[in-house]
Amino acid sequence: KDTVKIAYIGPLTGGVSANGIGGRNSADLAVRLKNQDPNAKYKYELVAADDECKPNVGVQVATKIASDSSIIAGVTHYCSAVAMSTVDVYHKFGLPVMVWGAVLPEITYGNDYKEVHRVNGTMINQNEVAAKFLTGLGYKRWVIIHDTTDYGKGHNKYFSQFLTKNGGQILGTFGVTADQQDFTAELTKIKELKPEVVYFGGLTPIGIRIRTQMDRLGIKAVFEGTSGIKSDAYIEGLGKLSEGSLSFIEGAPWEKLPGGLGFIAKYNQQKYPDAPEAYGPFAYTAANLIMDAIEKAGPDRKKVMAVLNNTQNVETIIGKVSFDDHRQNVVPLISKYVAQDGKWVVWEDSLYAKGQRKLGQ
Amino acid sequence: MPFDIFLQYLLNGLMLGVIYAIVAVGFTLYFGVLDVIKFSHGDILMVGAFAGLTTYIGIAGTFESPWLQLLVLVFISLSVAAFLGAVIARYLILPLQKAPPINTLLVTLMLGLALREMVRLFYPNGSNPKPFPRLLPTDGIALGEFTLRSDSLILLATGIITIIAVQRLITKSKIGLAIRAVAQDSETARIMGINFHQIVLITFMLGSALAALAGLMNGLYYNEVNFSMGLLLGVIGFSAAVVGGLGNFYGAIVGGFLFAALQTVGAVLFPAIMPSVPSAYKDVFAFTMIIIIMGLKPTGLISEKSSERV
Amino acid sequence: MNSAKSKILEASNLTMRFGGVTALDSLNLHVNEGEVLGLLGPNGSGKTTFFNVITGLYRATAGNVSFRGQDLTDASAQEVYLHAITRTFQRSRLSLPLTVFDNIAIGDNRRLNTGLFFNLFARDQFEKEYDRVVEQVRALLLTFNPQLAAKIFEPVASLPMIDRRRIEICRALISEPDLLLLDEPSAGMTHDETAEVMNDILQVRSKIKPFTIILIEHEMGLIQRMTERCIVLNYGKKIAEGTYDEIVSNREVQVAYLGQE
Amino acid sequence: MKLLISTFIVFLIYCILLLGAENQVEVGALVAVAFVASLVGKKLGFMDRLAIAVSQHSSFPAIASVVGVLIMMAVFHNSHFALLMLATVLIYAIVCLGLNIQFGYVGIVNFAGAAFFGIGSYTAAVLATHTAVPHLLVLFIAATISALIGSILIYPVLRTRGHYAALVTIAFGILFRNFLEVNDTLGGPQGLKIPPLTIFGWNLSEGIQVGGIELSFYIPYLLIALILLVATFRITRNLERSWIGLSMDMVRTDEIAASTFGVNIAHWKIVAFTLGNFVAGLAGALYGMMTAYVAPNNFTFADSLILVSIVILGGIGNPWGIIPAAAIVVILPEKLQFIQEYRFLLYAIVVILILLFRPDGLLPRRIRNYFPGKKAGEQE
Amino acid sequence: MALLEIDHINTAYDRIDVLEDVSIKVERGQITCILGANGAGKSTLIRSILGLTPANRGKIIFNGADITHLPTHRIIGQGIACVPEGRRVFPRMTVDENLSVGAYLVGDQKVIQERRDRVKTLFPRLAERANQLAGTMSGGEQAMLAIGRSLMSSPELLIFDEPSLGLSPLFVKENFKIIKEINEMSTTVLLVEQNVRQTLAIAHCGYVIAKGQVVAQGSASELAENSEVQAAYFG
Ligand SMILES: Nc1ncnc2c1ncn2[C@@H]1O[C@H](COP(=O)(O)OP(=O)(O)OP(=O)(O)O)[C@@H](O)[C@H]1O
Ligand SMILES: Nc1ncnc2c1ncn2[C@@H]1O[C@H](COP(=O)(O)OP(=O)(O)OP(=O)(O)O)[C@@H](O)[C@H]1O
Ligand SMILES: CC(C)C[C@H](N)C(=O)O
Ligand SMILES: [Mg+2]
Ligand SMILES: [Mg+2]
Repeated sequence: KDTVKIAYIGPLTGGVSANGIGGRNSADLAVRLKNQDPNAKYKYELVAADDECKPNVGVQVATKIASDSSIIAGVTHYCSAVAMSTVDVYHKFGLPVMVWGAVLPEITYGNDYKEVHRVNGTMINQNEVAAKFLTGLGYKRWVIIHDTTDYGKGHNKYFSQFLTKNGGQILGTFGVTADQQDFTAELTKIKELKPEVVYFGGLTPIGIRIRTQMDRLGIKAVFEGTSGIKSDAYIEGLGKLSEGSLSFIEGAPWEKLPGGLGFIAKYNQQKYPDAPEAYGPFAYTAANLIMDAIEKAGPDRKKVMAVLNNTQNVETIIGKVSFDDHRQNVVPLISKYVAQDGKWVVWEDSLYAKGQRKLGQ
Repeated sequence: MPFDIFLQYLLNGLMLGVIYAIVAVGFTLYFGVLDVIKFSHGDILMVGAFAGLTTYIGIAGTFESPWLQLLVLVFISLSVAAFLGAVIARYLILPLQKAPPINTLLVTLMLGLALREMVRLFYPNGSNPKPFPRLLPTDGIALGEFTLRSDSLILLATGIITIIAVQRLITKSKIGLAIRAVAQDSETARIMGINFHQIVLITFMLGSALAALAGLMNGLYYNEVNFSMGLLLGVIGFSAAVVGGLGNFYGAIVGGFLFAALQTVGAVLFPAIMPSVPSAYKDVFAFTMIIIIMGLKPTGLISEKSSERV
Repeated sequence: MNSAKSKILEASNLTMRFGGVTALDSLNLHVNEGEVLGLLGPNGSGKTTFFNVITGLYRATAGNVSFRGQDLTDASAQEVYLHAITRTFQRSRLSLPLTVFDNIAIGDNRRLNTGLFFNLFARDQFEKEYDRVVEQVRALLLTFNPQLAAKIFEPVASLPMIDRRRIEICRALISEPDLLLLDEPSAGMTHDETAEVMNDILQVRSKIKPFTIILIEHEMGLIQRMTERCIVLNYGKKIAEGTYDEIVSNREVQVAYLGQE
Repeated sequence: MKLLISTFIVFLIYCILLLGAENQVEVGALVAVAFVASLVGKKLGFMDRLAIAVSQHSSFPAIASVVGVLIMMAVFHNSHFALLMLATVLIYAIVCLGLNIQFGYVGIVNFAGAAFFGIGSYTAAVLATHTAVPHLLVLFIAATISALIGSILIYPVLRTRGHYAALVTIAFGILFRNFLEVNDTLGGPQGLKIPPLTIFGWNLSEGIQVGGIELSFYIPYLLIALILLVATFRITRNLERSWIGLSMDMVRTDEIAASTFGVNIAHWKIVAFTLGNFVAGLAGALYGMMTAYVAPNNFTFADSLILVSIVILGGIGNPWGIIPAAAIVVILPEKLQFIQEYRFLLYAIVVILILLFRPDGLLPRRIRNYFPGKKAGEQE
Repeated sequence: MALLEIDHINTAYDRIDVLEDVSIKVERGQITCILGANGAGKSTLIRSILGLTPANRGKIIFNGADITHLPTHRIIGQGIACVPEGRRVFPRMTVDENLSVGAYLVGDQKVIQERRDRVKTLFPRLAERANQLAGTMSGGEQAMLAIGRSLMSSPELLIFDEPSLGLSPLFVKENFKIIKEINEMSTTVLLVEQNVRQTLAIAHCGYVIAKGQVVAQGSASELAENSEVQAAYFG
């Protein structure tokens, strides 16, 4: 068999490296499984690189990967700013890539590059559901905390839009930095505002801090997070306090799909020291889509790109994947999760949905 | 602003301030001996916190009383940090003694990076935040919107007592005298019979233990620790030490509380006064104020007494 | 010597306080054009402080200083230098990593062209000026110590104390000052060495112009030989003034300074 | 001279191998070779001999470096990544030459280097996107803006010293990045795209064909970086070897003695600070255009520290030290990509080891020699 | 046996030899002086004794023990104190604190207080300025402080490197008187001075160093007559 190289790029060092390493392991898992498949035409090799979640480093490694003609395609980027900075590079070099974690809409919609695909949904989809869902449950008064990265700011923007549309009221908006430790000043102000729901647009680390400090100050509001906190680390980091936190993520709930359960079983089999984290399944899916395309079209960037462009209704562990005219996966479904008894549980199956427990207690 | 809310802000500010101040005291200590910014201070703090956490996991179930657990945890964490401090002094600081002092900055910077990366990579699941045990009693009183829990009080008292103790140690004790002598003129200090190497080692052990204590306090207060917690705390601690006035422990306290106040004001009051400015500008506000203060008081709030003459 | 004795420097009611310490206490004194004035006094009587106030390093708490009729009370150190007043320091203040040449050349700062264009781009012209300064420094060093002249491009750090003092004096002389302030130039030197250095200074003085000197010294032999007039300070006040013979026979000076009962 | 040329050739081959090295074995072997070679070289007194040879042919290193870069450019004419790295090294070297004026000469440690670099990039982004200003001019406007914004800090920087001054620049560095992130007019956290450099209507980001050979679009950037580096290097060198350098050294080593001899402390601090920021902005603008993207995350406090590290690692005050130091700091982490998440750990350890072996930096500053080559003749 | 015996030592800074084959004996209970022109190597000799710039050949014996390669603080611990060249007071400490550092190796607080009082009677200016930062003192005041500081430990051997530098005539006299008194209270003194006349007046014996070598030695009166000394100091 010929060896074909595909690339993985994500943050392997720095503050969000847990996600990057989880994604890397997931993509690696896909490659290993493919290499065990006797029917596969090629032997695959994953070239992993670290973008540090920094745009300039991203451009550097993207150039390195894209200018290496032995690499056929890439599973790229968790951080939106990095993805934004590298799409031009991929376009210039004609390297087909599939974004596996960055959620900013502009990555796919801001250009018309045939090279750039995305398996995960954008923050638009997520927030539409998030806003409708809780206003539907009868909540009225919100406070928004978001981190000032593109992720948090984007979430704030879309959530605010959808929330006002759905009749929710925003009492206050607080931007916090991603490395902030202390939120008591903001939270005291929030306590004074007496919201019913605290919406948090940001990632696990500060999500944990904010939730803990809410408790310290005795704030008893519903904690509504985004995809950024849907991680085991969130539950582990909070213990009992995680109970009743909400999170939303694009795609079908892979825990409930047969492929998803298989994924996690095989992941555990490989004994990776770190968890796949929330976006691991997307990286896994992206790697598989790419390898399938190579199987179909051969190791040729242009041909692989053409196959990827036309991906429609492909069954994956995150549900059906179909790309629209901007090669953005049209995510049919947003999954809602609630933390219950130390686990993320799909809302519909939870005691909360059944009315046996109440949020924000 | 309602009084209860105001009290809450005050308490928040005090807690934050005392943690900053302890970090700042560590910097003050190092400025003394090395005359250089020790950029790994924050990371030692983090290592101290993780050492405490590990100890807790290790002794889980061995002791009934949380107080006893706490004692063991503090003891081990401080010892680990002190040992680490001694190793750093011996193998990184003393060998560079003859090089320009700023080179120590680079070494400690790299050391901090290495420590951070080691925890991230080798501590089990180290890149994610860890819950820190609640070992202090959490009962408290509520006064309207104001909640005062006893753990806050204990931490506040510990912090202030520690700072005063260090201050006394440095200004009143023999060892403190030796530390200052080494700082000002290491050669002459030796001529006075002071064991230079030993003093550098002791200073580093003391400073590192202090960092570990700050790390533990941080963990006990926020009930969460993570591998990058030292980064920002380090920068803020440094800022507090400098803005307060170097070489002065009261300066560290003043700087610590000032910084906490700036952040609180920046996050809440400032946007309230100027509604067009969102709270996200708080750091911009705090650091702008720092620059302005430095312009007005170039040697810190509690000015260093000038000993320079011609 | 000019017997009309026009005053070159005048201090009136000069006061300098540091917290509780009054280092200069309503001091009135003047210096005549072209003379060598000895400034004496017990340790801590304010001699160095007087230099520091004149040269703009300290701002006087009260009183005035005028130089050739111009008010220098609030002048910055840089302005004072531009009035052609230079000095040496009681504790040597040389930049140790820099060469002998560098340390002396900066003394002629007033005449060096520090324009950006000249220095960065007009290297030919710069080289000409550089050659001139090297010659000047070398000539000066040759007067003081020919061996030192050979070390002109060596860093000062490796030189013994006495050479460092010489360099400091050269730095103060190279700009051909009108008023030279010497703060204990003999400290740490043997009699011979002191005599030699003083002779060298006088030699330079005779070569360029009869500039005025204020000399702070505890070495009475030197005072006797060098000065035409002396002023004695104690606790920041003038306690005596006159020729060497006059002040050594002053009772107050004997008790407070010379230690003769 | 023979010694020099052979050293140059060996070194050049080493650089080419290192830049081209892909896998762990190659990189590991090359790093090990460098370590062993430097140890053996020290033992055999090779460095001393080299130093003597260099002092006899003082213009050799400069010419050799330029020729070396050109040769590497030719070797890697169509491998984009190697050229990108090479150009990055040169650009970092330019910024650090600027910081060196501030830090090495007048003694202001600028912990906001990345901020001024960033101001250059952002200015380039705004001007190149929204105006028709010719791009070469954009570089200089960006540099000027960087210097102008720096002048906000002049008052506190002049009043403070040592750690107090360090705090001023640290605060500015952090503030700058935070401001970019929360303020949406400049793209907020996502940053901005920068159009590629266009000179006389020629878009530099399009590949070039010369005589049928495909050349990387990074070559023009590399050439511009090289020209700017040579220019800044010359200027820094002339600056150091002039009355200005002397005045600045006096300001750094003894402000009191300096002011007593008429040195205008404030003036030289302002000149150095402004010049340094100008250079940083210039490099930032070029870097921005080359990578075509700016975002706040490129200009964190950590990045400023990296810049300061280069100056220290090279040997404070010596412009020659900056070039190898920039190469190490830029290329080493990149070449360590194969160890993925472990690369920063290893990088930190390597830098610590270098400092333990060379406590004064790679090439410590030597005493000033206004006209090298001339001294020997004059002295005797 | 002599209290301090320096036995054929060589000392160098960065490979440049400064002392060559120097041998000196300091007899118990005496004042031994070292004379020599500038840059002769007197301070270097002291640095070698104190272990600051250790000798690279030869031996230094104090009280019968070889101290050549001991670290400085251990050497001091054997009972040596020193007024270093250039005074070297701790600039950001007060006068009182400087005195305390001088008594670093003394345990008893009462003894420290007694000695502090004695120093302050010897130098009233130090009493006046007990809380002034040493760095802001005048040159002569710092000299007084450095001398006072060295008296705080009660050493067997006191080494002075040009202690009267910068002192007014009154205090120069005072200073020599103090040295003599200290010596009479059974402290051995090694004195480096430029003030030859007064030095020879109180010293028992001495050495003359020139270019890093001992060129003459003898009792004080012999030295006063010696041609080397005449040449070096009296022209
Ligand atoms: N910056 C300062 N802060 C506090 N006191 C000071 C300062 N500068 C000088 N003094 C005090 O002012 C007095 C005069 O000092 P000055 O240096 O002028 O003395 P001096 O006459 O030069 O003495 P010496 O002969 O010992 O050098 C001294 O008592 C000194 O302690
Ligand atoms: N740190 C050093 N590095 C290099 N050479 C030095 C150093 N210190 C002193 N020297 C040289 O050693 C020689 C002896 O110096 P030393 O200070 O011992 O002389 P000294 O007799 O004490 O003179 P002085 O009367 O000036 O105090 C001098 O030539 C001096 O230049
Ligand atoms: C905030 C980021 C680090 C990650 C996030 N997935 C994004 O899209 O940008
Ligand atoms: Mg004086
Ligand atoms: Mg000496």
